[in-house]
Amino acid sequence: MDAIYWPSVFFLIFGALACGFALAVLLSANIVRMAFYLVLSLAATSGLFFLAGQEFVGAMQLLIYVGGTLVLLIFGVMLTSQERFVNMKTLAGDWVIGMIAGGALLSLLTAAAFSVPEWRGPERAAVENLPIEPNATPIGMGLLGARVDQIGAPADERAGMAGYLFPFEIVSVHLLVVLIGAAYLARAKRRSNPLPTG
Amino acid sequence: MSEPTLVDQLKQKFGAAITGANLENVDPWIEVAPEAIVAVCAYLRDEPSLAFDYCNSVTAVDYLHVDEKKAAKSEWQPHLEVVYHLFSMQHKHSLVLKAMLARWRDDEVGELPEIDSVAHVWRTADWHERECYDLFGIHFLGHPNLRRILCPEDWVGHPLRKDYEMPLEYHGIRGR
Amino acid sequence: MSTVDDPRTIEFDVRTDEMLVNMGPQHPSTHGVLRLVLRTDGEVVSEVTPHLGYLHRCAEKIGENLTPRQFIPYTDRMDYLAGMNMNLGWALAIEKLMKYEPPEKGRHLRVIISEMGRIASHLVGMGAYGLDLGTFSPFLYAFRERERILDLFEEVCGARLTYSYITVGGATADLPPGWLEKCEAFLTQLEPIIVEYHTLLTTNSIFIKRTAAIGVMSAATAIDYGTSGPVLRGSGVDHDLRRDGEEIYTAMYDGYAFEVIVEKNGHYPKDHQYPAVPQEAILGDCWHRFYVRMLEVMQSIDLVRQGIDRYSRASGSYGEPMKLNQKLPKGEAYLETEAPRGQMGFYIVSNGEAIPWRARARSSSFCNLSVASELCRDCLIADVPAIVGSLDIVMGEIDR
Amino acid sequence: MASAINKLLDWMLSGLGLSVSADSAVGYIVAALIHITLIINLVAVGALVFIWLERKISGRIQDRLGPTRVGGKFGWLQTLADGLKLITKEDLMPDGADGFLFKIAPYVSFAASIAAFIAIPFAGGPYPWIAQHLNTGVFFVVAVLGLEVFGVILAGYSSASKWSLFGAMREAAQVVSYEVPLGMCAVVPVLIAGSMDMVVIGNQQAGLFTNWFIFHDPATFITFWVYLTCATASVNRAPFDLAEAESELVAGFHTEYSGLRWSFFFMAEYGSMLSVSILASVLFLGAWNGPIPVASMLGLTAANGDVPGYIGNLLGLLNVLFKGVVGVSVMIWIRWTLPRLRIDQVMATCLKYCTPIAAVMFLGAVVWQYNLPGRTFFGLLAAPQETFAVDEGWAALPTTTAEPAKPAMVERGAATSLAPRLAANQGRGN
Amino acid sequence: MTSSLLANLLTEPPGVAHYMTVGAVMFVCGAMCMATKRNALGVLMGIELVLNGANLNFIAFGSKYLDNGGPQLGLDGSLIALFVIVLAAAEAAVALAIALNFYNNHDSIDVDRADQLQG
Repeated sequence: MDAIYWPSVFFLIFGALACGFALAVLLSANIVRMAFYLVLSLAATSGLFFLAGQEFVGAMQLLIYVGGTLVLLIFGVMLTSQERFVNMKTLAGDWVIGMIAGGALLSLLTAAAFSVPEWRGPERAAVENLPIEPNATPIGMGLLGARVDQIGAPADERAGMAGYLFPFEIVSVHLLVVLIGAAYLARAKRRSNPLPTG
Repeated sequence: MSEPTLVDQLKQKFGAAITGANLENVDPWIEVAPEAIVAVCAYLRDEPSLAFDYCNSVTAVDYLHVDEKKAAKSEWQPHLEVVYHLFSMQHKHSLVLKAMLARWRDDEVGELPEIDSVAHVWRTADWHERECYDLFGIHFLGHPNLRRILCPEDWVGHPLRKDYEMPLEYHGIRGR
Repeated sequence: MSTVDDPRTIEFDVRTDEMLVNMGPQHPSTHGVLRLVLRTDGEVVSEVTPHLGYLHRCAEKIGENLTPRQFIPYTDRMDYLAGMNMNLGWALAIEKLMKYEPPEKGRHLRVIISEMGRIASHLVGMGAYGLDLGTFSPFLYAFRERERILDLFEEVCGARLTYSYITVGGATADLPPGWLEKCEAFLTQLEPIIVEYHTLLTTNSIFIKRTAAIGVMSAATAIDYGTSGPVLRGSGVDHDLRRDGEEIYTAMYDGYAFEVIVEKNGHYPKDHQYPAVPQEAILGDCWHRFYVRMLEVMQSIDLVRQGIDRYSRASGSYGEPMKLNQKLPKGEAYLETEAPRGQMGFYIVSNGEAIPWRARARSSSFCNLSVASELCRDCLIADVPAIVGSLDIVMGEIDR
Repeated sequence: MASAINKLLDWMLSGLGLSVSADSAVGYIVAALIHITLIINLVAVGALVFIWLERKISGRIQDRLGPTRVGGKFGWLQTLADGLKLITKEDLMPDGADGFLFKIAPYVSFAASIAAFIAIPFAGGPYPWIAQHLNTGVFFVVAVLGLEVFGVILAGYSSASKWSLFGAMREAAQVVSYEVPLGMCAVVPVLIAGSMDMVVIGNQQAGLFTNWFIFHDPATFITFWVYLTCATASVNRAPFDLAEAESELVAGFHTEYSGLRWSFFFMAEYGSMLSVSILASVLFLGAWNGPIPVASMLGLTAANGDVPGYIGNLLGLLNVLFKGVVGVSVMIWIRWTLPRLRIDQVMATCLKYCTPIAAVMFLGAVVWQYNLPGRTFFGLLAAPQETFAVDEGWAALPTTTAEPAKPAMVERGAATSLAPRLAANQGRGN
Repeated sequence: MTSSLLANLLTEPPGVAHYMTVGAVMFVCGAMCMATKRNALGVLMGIELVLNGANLNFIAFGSKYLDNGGPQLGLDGSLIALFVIVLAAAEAAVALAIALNFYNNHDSIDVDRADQLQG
């Protein structure tokens, strides 16, 4: 067995962390612990993004997803964490159904993943000496409409020189509208006498 | 404005309610019947020529000689006096009002004497009257929330009364 | 667009439930042992109820067992930051009862000492207020200056906090030789430092943001709640006992040129020399109360200077103290003096013996604090220390 | 760095007959370990020095001496004494507390503030002293700075006390909302340097201090001061330290902590203060280049040999650390002079002042850079060309509107209109 | 089969399949979390996990270090992942607003309480 291929060791570490904490989110009952495990799981996923060579997306995941969305989620947890909602046990029946469905889905997906021979992984020689060049700028230019990563590609293979300028604009306006709407929606309009909650 | 004219003005307005006055003292005072105290105070505050809008202090004095020898010689009967010190911001003159109360209501020991509260005439009287209630045991009728202000809530007795005995112990702390 | 047609729904931000929160008595920001119970709804304070009595020693009961001169040390411990002014108040009340007229030199000595006490007390008030708003350095600068005053007082009467120096009839001792020059030197070096305090706090934009238009008290409320001193003058009421007080107290100050520090139609006396009032500040807010105290320090410096040269020109005794067990005339007397925190009143009833029948102390901070619950309604939690700090209360005086 | 270590290991183990291949992974692991120990020491010793510095500076500001007797001349061992005290003090935990989260919160906060140092360069030039030469350096540091808020929230929630929850919520709201202007201000130097790589940004500020980005144009000058305000706020210092405002909430979220756990929060605070001020120096104040380029004048550049290059880098390191310490002492100085802001005023300054100003300055920098690409020092001097040429090698970007596979109407306009200007820019060396 | 899988994984570089398995595990955990949790915010966390599982696949297909001749997304993979992250933030904001509204009106965050539409 020749020398260990280190990047795959790191892949195992980050993968194990991501899956382990995802499972922990599933299994733990305390909502605050679930939130904390989710943070660790998404941070491990950002590590996987770095490993796959996407530095920009990894940093973006850390900044927006973990730093923004999950802080929002934790604020939601804090605002609604009355004593009776923190530890809510799920019924045993739901667990069994969930386990069966989940197991079936998981085995199906992994079987599919390993069915295609190309997906099993490149030869070590081909990958080992690939240069690690920065890819933040191609993403930036891609968002602005110039697909700089396809300059060398032959004419017919070039899938549309146009980048992602149009979707980029749509998403930014969409995000603005959604956030304003959510802020307005969150202004509670509480009935002076709450509905009979039984 | 000089005291005598003020006394006459009040007597002419309230008649019997003004029970007396002492003008020789360093601070001349006017005695008022306890029932009419609120009416007199409101009048004193609202009358433009008097305009006593500032109430310096509401306090009480306990007249009781504890040992019999002095009690025999004293020229006054045991009683409680509620003393109001008033001041006018516009005319810059001051006045002392007194109301005489029996030490205990219809002389049963333990029943607190009552007088109307002037807390709604001057807001500062609210706390002053609470202090009088706390230290002298005078019940102010109509007071927004009459409870002890300086002593602990569950303190027994009213310390500034002449016949007050320090409790033997309070929550395990030796008193005497 | 709240649902107007459906009145049953109440529109507000995030639903937070009421919380009873305790601030004090061991809270670092309240001055001494004051316990404030805040009913808060999220950040907004809906109601503040102060709880007093943690420092209650019932000094008034003790007053009924001691002769006037023996009671002097108890008056020191009421407003322990301005001991001299408390002694002066009690001494004057007894002298009013005895119709005693202190000699002219004693009068000037009392003006010098009481105004120096006012400077020391305002310095503490300014430093502690900076502490409430989160800045630590002004507190230490203020105490550095106060230390110099305490050294001067130590030379005069041997004590630094509980002086018992001014007593019935005059003072326990005359000013030591060379003291006036030291006092003059202290005043000259204090003036530029006060200008420095102005830049540090009064005109500091964050300080203005934290104090301007917060805890606004109208003149009517100020009078109705019986507030006095800088708190009253901060709301624009032109009332100072050193000018409008009783004859025996204003006699001390006659011949002294001074103006009452209060904002009349937008201007403070001689305010051209000091930083201007920022436009956010409304008359009667925390900023004005603080500004009045700072200007009063300058006023006191001027008064002490006048007192020094009148004292040096006056001749005769400094006022021998009254004999220890001198019989008090029958009758009663009530006198209020302008203490740094407000009008400190003493009411003495005597029936001819050496020991007074009743000795009542009317405390200024007691009435000033009663306004706190009115001012703190619907303010933010961070404003409560700012408002209570601006009232500059001392618990020793409130609880007596 | 890793290959050098492999050569070293190979030379050392050759005696024992073992050989280490040039690019074996052992070198990478050892290199990584060295980097991490250096960073942790930097933060730990930094915290040590800054606690002492804070006591001394606050002393000087308040007209007193600060520690003078502990351990020798200037009381410099004072922090060691504090550390020992904290270590020996008992680590209390309130009974209502959520044990696991309570224990882990300080370490989350400390890890976040250390992770920011991975992408920060301490010396530039061809062989930069940087733990992990990330292409998205600035972006990574800003992202990691945002993670510290988790430690605070967990500490506040798990201490089971009303006041610490207040403090934690306030601080979380403040740090999250100050991340927006902080990110915007950090983007302006990136825009001018043309790359997020902090080594490239640092190298572009070589030469006289006039090349520093703070003087690049009026927009960056104002952005620097907005950055400083937001950095002070996002690190919870000075006028913005609501969380541990003594006057209202006794000590904010770390009221219930004591002993070693409390010291971790303290070290995290000083660590992130240092990282924020070093980030400021790298982005605006010419990272490892002194006001006058002494290193290149003395020929201490990597061009002429390894040893001069090493000494040049050492000087660069001193520069960066000096600027970091200056940044931290400015924060300490501000803390001991200004009173504290209220929570709604802190939020107002963020949303009504910092963010709009940062956005306008960003626009100003874009317009300035577009019209005067190669200039520096408010456009008065020409920037040294060799530092500014960021060559991305797209000369071959198709300028003609060669028929792409299926051009939609809109995309064609966007693509073609941009391409010629890009090519033109390439010509002028921007 | 798994032991050989791990054995050659240590020496062979990870491929798209390995990323897909990690993505699948997160996806399944998320789906089950959405199914079983009674706390509305627990469901929200399940959604986040599902989105991250999908993101992993996009990145795996877009990365050239896992390319073994199979279908490749190239830059599109990471760009789509970016859009997913941004839109997940928007989605979380709206979901939280709804959850808060539900909490305020029904004074409970329990998902089983939301049975008004059952009629």
